[in-house]
Amino acid sequence: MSGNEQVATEPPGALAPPERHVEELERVVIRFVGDSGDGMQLTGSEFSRVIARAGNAFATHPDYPSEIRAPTGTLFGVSGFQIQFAANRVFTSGDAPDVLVAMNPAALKTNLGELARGSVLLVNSGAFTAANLARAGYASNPLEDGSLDSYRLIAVDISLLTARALAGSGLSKKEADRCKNYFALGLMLCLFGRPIEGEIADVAERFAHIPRFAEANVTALRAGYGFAEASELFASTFEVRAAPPQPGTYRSITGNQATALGFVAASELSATPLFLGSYPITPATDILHELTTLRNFNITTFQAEDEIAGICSAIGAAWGGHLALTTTSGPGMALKTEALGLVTMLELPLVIVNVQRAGPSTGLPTKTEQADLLQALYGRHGECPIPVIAARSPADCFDAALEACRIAVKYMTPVILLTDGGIANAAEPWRVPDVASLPRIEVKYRTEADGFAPYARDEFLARPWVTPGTPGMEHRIGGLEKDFLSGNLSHDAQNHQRMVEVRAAKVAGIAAELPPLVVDGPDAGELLVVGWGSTWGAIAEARRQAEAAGIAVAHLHLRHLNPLPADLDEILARYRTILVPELNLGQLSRLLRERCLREVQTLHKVQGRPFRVSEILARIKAISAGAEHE
Amino acid sequence: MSGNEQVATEPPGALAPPERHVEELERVVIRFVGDSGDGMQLTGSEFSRVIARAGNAFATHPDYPSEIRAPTGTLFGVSGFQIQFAANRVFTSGDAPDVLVAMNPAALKTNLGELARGSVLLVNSGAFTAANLARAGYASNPLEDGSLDSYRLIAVDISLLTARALAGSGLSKKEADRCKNYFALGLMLCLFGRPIEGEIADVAERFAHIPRFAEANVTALRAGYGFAEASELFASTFEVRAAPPQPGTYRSITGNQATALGFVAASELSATPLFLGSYPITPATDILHELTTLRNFNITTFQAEDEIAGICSAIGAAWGGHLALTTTSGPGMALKTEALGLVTMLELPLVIVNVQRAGPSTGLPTKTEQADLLQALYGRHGECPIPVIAARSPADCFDAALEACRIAVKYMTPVILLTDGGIANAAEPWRVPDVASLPRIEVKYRTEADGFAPYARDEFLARPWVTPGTPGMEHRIGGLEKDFLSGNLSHDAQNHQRMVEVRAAKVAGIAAELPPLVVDGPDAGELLVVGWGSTWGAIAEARRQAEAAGIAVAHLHLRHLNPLPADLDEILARYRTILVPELNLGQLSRLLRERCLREVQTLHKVQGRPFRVSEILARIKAISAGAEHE
Amino acid sequence: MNDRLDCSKESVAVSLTRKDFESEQDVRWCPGCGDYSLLAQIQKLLPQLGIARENFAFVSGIGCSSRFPYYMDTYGMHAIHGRAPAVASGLKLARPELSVWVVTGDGDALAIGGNHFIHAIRRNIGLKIVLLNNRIYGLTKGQFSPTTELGEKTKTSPYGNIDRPFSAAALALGAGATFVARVVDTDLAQLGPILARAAAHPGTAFVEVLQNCIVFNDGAYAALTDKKQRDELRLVLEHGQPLRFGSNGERGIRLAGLRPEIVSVAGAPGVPEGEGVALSELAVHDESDPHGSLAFLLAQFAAPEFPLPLGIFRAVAAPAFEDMNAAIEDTARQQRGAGDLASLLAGGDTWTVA
Amino acid sequence: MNDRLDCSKESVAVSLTRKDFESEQDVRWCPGCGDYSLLAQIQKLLPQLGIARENFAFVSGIGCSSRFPYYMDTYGMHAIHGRAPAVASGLKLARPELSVWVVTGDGDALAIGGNHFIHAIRRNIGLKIVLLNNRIYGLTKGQFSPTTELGEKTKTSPYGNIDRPFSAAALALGAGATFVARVVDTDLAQLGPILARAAAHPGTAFVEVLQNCIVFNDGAYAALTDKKQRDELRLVLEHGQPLRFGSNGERGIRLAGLRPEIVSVAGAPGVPEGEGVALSELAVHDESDPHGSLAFLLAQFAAPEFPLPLGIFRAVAAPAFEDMNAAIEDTARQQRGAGDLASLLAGGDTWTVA
Ligand SMILES: Cc1ncc(C[n+]2csc(CCOP(=O)(O)OP(=O)(O)O)c2C)c(N)n1
Ligand SMILES: Cc1ncc(C[n+]2csc(CCOP(=O)(O)OP(=O)(O)O)c2C)c(N)n1
Ligand code: SF4
Ligand code: SF4
Ligand SMILES: [Mg+2]
Ligand SMILES: [Mg+2]
Repeated sequence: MSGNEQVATEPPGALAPPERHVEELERVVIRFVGDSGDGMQLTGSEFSRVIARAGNAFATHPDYPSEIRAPTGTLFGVSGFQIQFAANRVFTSGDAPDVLVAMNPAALKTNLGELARGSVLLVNSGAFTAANLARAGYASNPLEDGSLDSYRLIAVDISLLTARALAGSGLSKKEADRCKNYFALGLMLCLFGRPIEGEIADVAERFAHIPRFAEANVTALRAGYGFAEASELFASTFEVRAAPPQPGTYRSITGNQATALGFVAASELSATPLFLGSYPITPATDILHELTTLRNFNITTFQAEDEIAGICSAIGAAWGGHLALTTTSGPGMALKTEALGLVTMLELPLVIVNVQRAGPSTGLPTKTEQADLLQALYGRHGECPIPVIAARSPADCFDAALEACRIAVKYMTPVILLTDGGIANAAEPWRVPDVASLPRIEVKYRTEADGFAPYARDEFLARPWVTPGTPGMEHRIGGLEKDFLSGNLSHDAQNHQRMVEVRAAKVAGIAAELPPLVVDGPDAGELLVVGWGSTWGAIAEARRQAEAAGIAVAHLHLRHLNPLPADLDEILARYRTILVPELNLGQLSRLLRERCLREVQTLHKVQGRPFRVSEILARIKAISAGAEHE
Repeated sequence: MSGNEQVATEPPGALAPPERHVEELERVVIRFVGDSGDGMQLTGSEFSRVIARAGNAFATHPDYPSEIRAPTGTLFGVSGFQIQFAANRVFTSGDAPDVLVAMNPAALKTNLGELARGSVLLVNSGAFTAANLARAGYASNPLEDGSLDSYRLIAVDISLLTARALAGSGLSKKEADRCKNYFALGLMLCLFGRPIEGEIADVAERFAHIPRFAEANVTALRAGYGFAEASELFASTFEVRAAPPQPGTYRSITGNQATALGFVAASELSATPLFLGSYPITPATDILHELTTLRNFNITTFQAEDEIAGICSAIGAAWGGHLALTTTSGPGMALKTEALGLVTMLELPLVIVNVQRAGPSTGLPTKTEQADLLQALYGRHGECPIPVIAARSPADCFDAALEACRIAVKYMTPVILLTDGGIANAAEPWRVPDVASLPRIEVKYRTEADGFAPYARDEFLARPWVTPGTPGMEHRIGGLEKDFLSGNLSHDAQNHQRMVEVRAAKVAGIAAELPPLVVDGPDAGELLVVGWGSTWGAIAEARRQAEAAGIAVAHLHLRHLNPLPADLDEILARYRTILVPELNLGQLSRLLRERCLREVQTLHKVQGRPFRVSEILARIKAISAGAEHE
Repeated sequence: MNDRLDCSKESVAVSLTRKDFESEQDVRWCPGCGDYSLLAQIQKLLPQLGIARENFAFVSGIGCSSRFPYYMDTYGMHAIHGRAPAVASGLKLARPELSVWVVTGDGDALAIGGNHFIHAIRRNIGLKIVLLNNRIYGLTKGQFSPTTELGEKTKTSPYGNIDRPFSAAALALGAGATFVARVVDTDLAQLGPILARAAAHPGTAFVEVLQNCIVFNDGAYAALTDKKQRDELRLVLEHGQPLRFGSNGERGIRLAGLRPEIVSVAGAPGVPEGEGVALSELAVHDESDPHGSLAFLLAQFAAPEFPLPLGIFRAVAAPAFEDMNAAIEDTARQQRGAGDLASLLAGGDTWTVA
Repeated sequence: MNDRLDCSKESVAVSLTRKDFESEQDVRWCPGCGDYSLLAQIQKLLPQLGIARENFAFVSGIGCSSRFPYYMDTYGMHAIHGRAPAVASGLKLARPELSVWVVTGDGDALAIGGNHFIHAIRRNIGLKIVLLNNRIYGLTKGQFSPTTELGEKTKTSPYGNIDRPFSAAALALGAGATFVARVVDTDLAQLGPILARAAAHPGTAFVEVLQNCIVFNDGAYAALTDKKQRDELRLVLEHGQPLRFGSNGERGIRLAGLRPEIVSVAGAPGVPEGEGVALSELAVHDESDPHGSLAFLLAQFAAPEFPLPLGIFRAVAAPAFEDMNAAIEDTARQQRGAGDLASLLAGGDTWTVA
């Protein structure tokens, strides 16, 4: 495939090279971009599915506007979906795309900047009308003015070809036009040499309730595929071999789905009913959607009037013996902090999920960030210790949710689980675990009245869980300071000190049972990259690439942010330089500085976007180069 | 005055020593304790007034139950008032009392533990009835069972003597009994050799609206004084010389009063109307009370439906060009955090006062603590920097309020002002400042439309203050991320990073203009005690006492907690040991560790009470002893 | 501990007494506070309900009134300011078999907690909400509340209150309340029976108790409790009965269209012969009026124009939220089968690697 | 910039046009969203009010509807979810001369913001609150809201909604509203005049706009806007006029006591001779009913039993909060004299050291 190819509605002529060949690639990044109405999210996930079925590893990242349906053709109405796939383990959805599929001028304009020269640019030329060009602010048509010369441009009038393919289908012009994303999908499947049969079956199923759309979409898909093949549209097609991963059943899963499933599993594994009190907020709402649908399980979901009622209802349910949750994002988290104080005093189990988004205030609601870490640790009045854990990838949300529940019920404590918009909506393959292999979560309600004291503690400093309805143990709890044993309110000075200390000790004590930290890479040396949460993929990949480039670098990723693991100091001490990449201004960095009293380098990014691997890699290289120069 | 004196209703006999003499003291701590209904707060403040008038320095500390009117005679219904006075500068209300005035058995029981052996114990023996003893849980009468032998006990049947003095006054028995606090006051004035004329005039004035009470209280006061004198009740009386302080007009002021006056002054000095949006909460409510009464100034107070509306209404008023405030305490602070994010985005001036109380949750609402520091710094989602300052003493609240307003309007930013229950209700003498000497606060609303951009910044990175109603500059602001100049909403990735950074830089930049830190004591050496907020008095006094005992120790007290002053690192580096006493589990300690990457020793106390000087002194001595042993 | 264990479900109907509901904690309200009366009435009522002691839960917010749960020897939670209805809603959804009570104040329920109050009522969730309305913030020592009357001087309205008060009953009706009652703290004749009706009501039952705060708002209801005046000032509501008041029922409410007017009742003692209107012309109280407009009208009545209505304004049947919630689970199971974790995890689109 | 400066107070009455109120920002609602209609009507109304452009302030919370201020070339604040009435209250108190508007949604005003909504109304502070009620959370993509009807399937009620909806009008009335109106987004004949009335009302004016969300709740009001059906389904309120509906006004509302019933109007087209009741028997709409009970009754009307009332439910005069607030300052100055800082600082009990 060479230079600049211009293809209109007919099979390519002179410009097409005489022979097609197959380029084999280790990994590929594709970005689908178009108008919000162009169905790019659907195209992207359908494509992922095909990829997944073939046994490739992948990671995806959707990027859509905060407007529900922005006016057609505008720059702010552009919706995107990026996927990286490879033979084996894929850590991120990729930095810059290798292939950009742009469905209109606005999409081209907003995304071209990230496309490396020489990459494949597939464009729906039919959308490059005067009106659309104007809306996108193009003075001249980039398909014609030579400004795209340095890309491998393939311009196809997808609009027209789709319309032609559907002529006679009985669909209105507008309806037919909506099928063009399947035409584009067809093109891409051809480009990557994937069969379309599975996808055809899927489309048929997905649109089963509206048969004429099912049919039309299948037609468009076939037309796209057929057109690409017949026209020899692509000078070369690509192949990304699949190296089968660990045997098992796989599915694609987003972070929000995995979080929801983790909670269902926790409920089943502890034989404890689940209660979710929540108020919708982007990007956390999908967890509520998911669990609301699963009411055939032992689950109650309650859409409260606000976030305060969300957490308070969950506290009521926790008191009533349910495995209680509340899910939210930044602004909602702010509203829950008073109740977090209450539940810390009550010492009832509760999991609070904060799917972080870009702040402060309303910020950039659909964009990602990791800037709520210090809030999770310190965002309450008084000494109010709460365990904090974070998930590192979409699939990891499942394990993180289980871990949060485990700590909550074992220690009778609220637990904050941090995920973020980046992993919440991104998807990756997940090996479906065998239920029998999942660890049970032990829940014991106390029913024995003899010797009962509401605030007597076990060896983990947890108090007993006694639910209303249990005979013989009626007692009162509340947010005022309470007596060390009876839980009755106490104004005693020494008692207050003792209670403040025991609450702190209980949470600090969790560190004692955490498994040893695992470092990827050399276990001592020049550089340790420490991360938490969703930066995992980018750091892991950067480390891999650095290693491949001959730079020894280690990577430590923290699940537990409060308490920090006991062996942390010792591990950090083994490296000369500590680098902490974060999607904030350096919050974990502060914790590490405070904890270990040593310099750490921060790499921060606050752009509403995940790290690119290259950004981390560049810093690793710079540090490594600097070290050599010393 | 010797041993154990038992005095009933008659002048003392055999046990009284033959001669009275005057003991001269440098400083004295008196604690008045009694039932909530016994009027101890009033007695205490009246006594302070007499002390003040004589030119003594003093500091007071009230300590009352959270119940409004607890049942008579119960342990939890005990109300106390402590005063320390001295010739010159008094830093705290004192550790253990030298004189304890106990009006009933419950008061004796709850306070005796803090009285050093050999101290004076003045007791109203008339209240030691069987019923009251039982309510206080005394098996036998401590006045009779010898358990008080090691104190200088003076038992006076104040109840009976007051009743006798008021026989024929026409007051009911109950009414007459309420005057016994004035009888006690009379006793104390005699003990300390103070004239009662001024007080008599005051009582007359205070009760002017109920003349029969005015008269009765004066009678009781005289009776108490006369009884003590005539009966030669006290073997010796005490004298605490007054060393006149700086010339000027003085008044007694509590922290909440000073805070309120500081804001009125800021409003007058900036010629900007004041707006307070608030919701009542202990111990902050008095600021609202105070300002509500002062509506003859250019002040609007708005008692909102909750804390969220309190701050949001203040945001609205700030937008409208008012010098806007919201006042609250811990739980209310928690509720304001979402709106703090908004106002950080809006970049409007706003002062948020958190009168800290013991937490977490409802905690101990009437008790003090300093555990909201990290919340003030980090308690918001996203990167949301807000300047934080703290007041160190009741009178200092005035200056701190002025400083908060100055920063808010200069930098167009919210500012958090931390005080606490300890200083909010405590009183000390305050030299009334000359209004002309107070610094003006410059407020400029922009009215010039030419070249206007809502988020253009001046050299301090502050944006212009344009209030609705100004022609030609209509624009929109909000909580979504905004364009660097126009303030219109912007989803641009780089713009977000730039805005996050500029907001951080603006707040960090305040450090540049802070005056050099002042260290009390040696400017380098073994030990520096670093404090913030209300611990100032106890640390300063401990330092003074250490110095007197030959231990060189320095004291640095921080007004600015965010940003920390620029010269902090350099100062800390000059001392081998840093000790940070805090009424929390070590929050400033964390900030210092993180900032300076060095060990600091923490001395923490979380008992709902201020530090005792002795607690800090002991630690200073231990450190000094340890250093010698090294 | 042993006598406590007596109170198991089986033995409850016979064995419980008022004493069983008194906790060991000293009651810490001011002597003479109206809250004592409610406490006594509730402690008297509960043993009569045939519910095991452990199945009662009292939830409160913050305020003098909100100390209530401490004094009940039942399960209790003294939560945070204004949030009791939300906590209680979670508990009730989790454990619908419990008898869940919310005890709150005018500040707690109507100031900071206004939103949860109206939403609990809107949903008609099975909570008994008892609001001790002393028209003042007691615990924080005397600021005006959302029910303080216009012009009242309080610590935060030294020049007279300018915040128009809510009618708690009107607000509840506006939110769709299915049970609304109002009663004076010391009126034992009404208090007990109304609480009993509230306890039996499915869905949210709201009872406003006019409670005297002797410290910060003493005498707010003095006229209503004063035997000499009260009959002229209060209108006792009885379902199916004409709206009459006065010591001899000599006055009543007639509706001209929707506008109420006070009339004399012909033939009643003290009404001159030939004067007054026939009893049959008076409006008749109807708790079950489907649109609640009579209740709403009555909820607007206030001195000095009208006597203050006391009793049950409204009591209508509507599905309780917790029952509808339980039904969802059935629907879900019908539609999707009982939940099975293994197939859920393997759900969606899977592929297998051998 | 120059033509902007034209809009000073003096020139306003003559010079402002609709265009002057259009901001430079692209409107980002979905094509066909009902919000556009309100925007157009407001932009049309404001130039007619004789108020300088700079004296308008629009405050909103979060939601599709809450994007409103961005599109108005007035002062505007897009605040946080649910809190617009509180922000606006502060602004109005600080600057009573401004015309302050709150634009909100059913989620923003009635879910998270319910408390501020009822308290603004209770105080009767001079805000114009316009609620775009699409019975759904639009911005978060389709969860049920506090006005979603029972049984509706949404993203968070896949088995049918079990939360009973508020009647926004009833809630406002319960909170003591002095001005309550309801109008359909596309009904330009009603929308403009009602907004004008709201703008002129002293105190809180509440206007509920039934707004179609074409993406997540399309057709929620289809029947009401459908020319063929709407006359049967809506009841247009006109002060002083009998409550009639139907395409020929052939049906009406009669009150039997307080219970409403639908009757045919004798003599109206389509009503058979000798059938129906006399026009004079119909209830007559009265915006100014002091107790608001007719308004409350109408606020309960809902399909299918009754036609949906549209128009002004209530409009009564009551002192505006900001005016009472201003009066406090006078009282305080009368009682204490104008504030003087020096004597304030030296106030209380002072002593002098020479
Ligand atoms: C978040 C929060 N804000 C404020 C307070 C302070 N506060 C406690 S009780 C109360 C008012 C109580 O009034 P009400 O509910 O009428 O109770 P009452 O004391 O009159 O019975 C207030 C403002 C608090 N505890 N928490
Ligand atoms: C504190 C907080 N909670 C939740 C959200 C998420 N959120 C934004 S708008 C909205 C609902 C909006 O519904 P409505 O007011 O009806 O507006 P519409 O979009 O329907 O016009 C929610 C839940 C938020 N932005 N902030
Ligand atoms: S302050 Fe009032 S409400 Fe509170 S306990 Fe005392 S009397 Fe009761
Ligand atoms: S989602 Fe609905 S309410 Fe929101 S802009 Fe689109 S049509 Fe309007
Ligand atoms: Mg009250
Ligand atoms: Mg809506």
